[in-house]
Amino acid sequence: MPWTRDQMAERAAKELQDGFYVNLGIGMPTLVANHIGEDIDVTLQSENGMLGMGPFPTEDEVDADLINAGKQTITELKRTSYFSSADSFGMIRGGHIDLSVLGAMEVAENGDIANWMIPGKMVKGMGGAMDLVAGVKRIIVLMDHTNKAGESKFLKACSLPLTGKNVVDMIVSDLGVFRRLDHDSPFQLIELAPGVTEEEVRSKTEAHYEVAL
Amino acid sequence: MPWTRDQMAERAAKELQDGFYVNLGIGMPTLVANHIGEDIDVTLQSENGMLGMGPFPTEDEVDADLINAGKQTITELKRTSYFSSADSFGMIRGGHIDLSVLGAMEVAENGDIANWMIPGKMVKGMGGAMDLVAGVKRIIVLMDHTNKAGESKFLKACSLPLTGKNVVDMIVSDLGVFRRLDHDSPFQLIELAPGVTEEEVRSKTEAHYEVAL
Amino acid sequence: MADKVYANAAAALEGLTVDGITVMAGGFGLCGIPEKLIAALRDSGAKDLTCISNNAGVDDFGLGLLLRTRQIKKMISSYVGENKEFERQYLGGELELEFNPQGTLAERCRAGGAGIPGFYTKTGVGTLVAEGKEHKEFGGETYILETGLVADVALVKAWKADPYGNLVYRKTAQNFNSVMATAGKVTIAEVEELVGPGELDPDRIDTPGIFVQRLIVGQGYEKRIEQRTVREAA
Amino acid sequence: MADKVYANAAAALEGLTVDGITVMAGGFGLCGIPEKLIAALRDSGAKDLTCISNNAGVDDFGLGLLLRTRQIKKMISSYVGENKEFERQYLGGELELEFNPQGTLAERCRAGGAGIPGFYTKTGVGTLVAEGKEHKEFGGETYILETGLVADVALVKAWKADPYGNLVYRKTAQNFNSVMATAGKVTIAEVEELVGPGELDPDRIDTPGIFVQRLIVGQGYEKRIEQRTVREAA
Repeated sequence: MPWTRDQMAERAAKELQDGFYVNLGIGMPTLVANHIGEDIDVTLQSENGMLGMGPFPTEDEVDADLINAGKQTITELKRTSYFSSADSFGMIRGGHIDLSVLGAMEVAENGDIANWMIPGKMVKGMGGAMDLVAGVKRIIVLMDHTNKAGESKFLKACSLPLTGKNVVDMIVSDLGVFRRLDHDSPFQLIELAPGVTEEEVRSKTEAHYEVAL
Repeated sequence: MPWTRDQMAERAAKELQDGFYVNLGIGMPTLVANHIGEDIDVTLQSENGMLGMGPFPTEDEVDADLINAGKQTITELKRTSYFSSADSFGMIRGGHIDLSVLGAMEVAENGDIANWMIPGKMVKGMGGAMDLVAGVKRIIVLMDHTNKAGESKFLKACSLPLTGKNVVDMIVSDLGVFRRLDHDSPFQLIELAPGVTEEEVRSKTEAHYEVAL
Repeated sequence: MADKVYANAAAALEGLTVDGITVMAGGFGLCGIPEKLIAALRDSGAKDLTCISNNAGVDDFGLGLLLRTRQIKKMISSYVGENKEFERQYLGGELELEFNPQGTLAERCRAGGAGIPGFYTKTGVGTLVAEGKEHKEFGGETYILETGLVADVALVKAWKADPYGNLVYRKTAQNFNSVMATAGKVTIAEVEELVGPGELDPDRIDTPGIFVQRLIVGQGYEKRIEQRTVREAA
Repeated sequence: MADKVYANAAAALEGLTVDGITVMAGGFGLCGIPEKLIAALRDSGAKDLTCISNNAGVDDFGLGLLLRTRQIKKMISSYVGENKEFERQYLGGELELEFNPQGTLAERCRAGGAGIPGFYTKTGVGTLVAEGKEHKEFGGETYILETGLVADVALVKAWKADPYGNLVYRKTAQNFNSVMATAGKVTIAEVEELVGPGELDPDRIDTPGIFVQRLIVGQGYEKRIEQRTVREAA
């Protein structure tokens, strides 16, 4: 049975290590925060200018001056610091963030990612996504394996305008996990969701990948 | 009689206007601070990271963490803010400082200035001088008209390595004041120290200048 | 000292609201937006504005107010998702739009304020954003050239100010405000509280007064929340 | 969390003091220099160092200590006037020296830390500093290309830290420290006081903990003053 969204987030959370600074994208990636192991200490960055993001506030704690990059109300922690947007993206662009988990519309076998626009549809903008994929040390994509039409989202080449070129290090889909060792290597299928077969993955994947289960 | 150093500083101080943000160079330019009119409000910047520089401290107030760009102990004011060297030079390079008063070894009739190195002698470095002459809106040079050998320091062309090209707006020497309207215009002699004649200035000046007394 | 404190937002904008100017407006979403100054800019009637702002407000708040009245000719933003009127004007060809990656937008403002006319970044290499831009290699990697931005008027929102124009921001309401404050030919700040001289800790000032030419104290801040997300109290 | 607090300067440098590395050291003159870490670097015996620091200390304090022991191969600085041993080694051809305008040096460190490999500046155009550098026009003015700087190890001095590595500086002792903290592959901070979690105001942190890998509390700060200039008490 394919992983649920929550299980996908749980699987991605296993990539977090003690002491990591992590940026979680808007949408499904925010679920990763619920699965951070209790034995490790991770600091979440929010690109609107905060390091050390806490949980959602209680009704009493809501503060309009304290939101995350998804514009959700949040809270601070004892470790929190605030800074400008320029300093925040200096942190991101300068390679100081260890890991980012992002959603995607398409990922290509060469590590390209598309997650910001569909030609012909209203484009909302890339926000901080291009900065994150260019600057963060390791990029994990969390996405459904196929789109609503059942077509593979892990492709030979992206058809949509790119967010970044050769930047993805790992894909966690509802069917399994692909990883590559570096940006010159091919992706390897390293894990399957329970009950999902290698054949099922192959039939639903356009991209070339190696198998290393 | 030529102006004393203090009188030169007093003359330069007349160029300060109410509300100005001003950076005073090390050495003679620091004397300008003693002559700021009581009717105007001027804020002094120190390029090591301070806006709103106060007077020297009393013995009791000396604080090793509070120095100016000349490494002298100073004090803060009610308006003071501190910031990093990068932010300080962002302020300077970005054209936010209204006026800087600097010393010079040579100034040329095209506005070039040399004040940081003499080939063959030990070079201490340019410090912030190149940034100031490039970034500050208006540059006033405070210097003796001639060097110890009696040779003009206001020249047709600088012989020493430059600090900046076409950057000087005004020269206050012990003999008088030269000004130019913009960086495409020639310098004009606009003022003489008391008892100094136009002929004396001409005999001691290599640079071409216009007279507009 | 020339008094920086103005009576209200309209007074602070006086003489500046010329058609066709470029305006920076701080804020992220609706957090830390200069809401009083934006409303006064709307009331000024200035049109054909180029607005540099990370977002475009919502239909009835923030820069959305200026969209409704068709005062904006062009937006430079990173994300504009929350605004139906924006969508309508853009799809109808009535509004120009230049998307910048958020970090590139922030850095362009910082560069403009710091006298840096251009800088290289990895962000956007290989994407639409890189088209037409100079590419250059550093250490075997490819980067693109981005340019500094300045504005005729920068509108920022801070928490507190002193009469010298020193500003401090609160939590994530800082965002683009401190960066844009450096990049306005004229920068106008609106604040929630004006404190006396010497009441701000000089080591904690986010925007030194040199960057702020005009200042108002806003009354009755709305501070709208876009995504009120809460958890149960324990 | 991996504990960032080390017992002393020698322990904090362990494993990093390899010959030939590039070291940034904060401070302006002798103000805000990482005096304990510099002394420990001297004691480590690491040699052929490239040191990026605005100044070079004095003969018996600051980076002067490393000059005396000939551990420095090259300095990148803006002003080195206060050091006889420096002068002797430089004139004798024993020491390489690269002068950067002070603002360019600060911006190069900031750029290195922020992932900007190059930027354009007016500073130095038409001078020796511009020789061999790419020139480019923006808006009819000429600028030169300067590159970002990173260091293998950045040594900084702050006033207070918390266990997360968040740092605050005091007055003009901030200077290059906060900039260089962002540009070290490993950044080590020495502080006068370590406070508990949550004791620093999150709105007043100069260096967020992400930039600081190791941390020590220094004892008995000398804080030497170069130009003690006083006025008579009124």
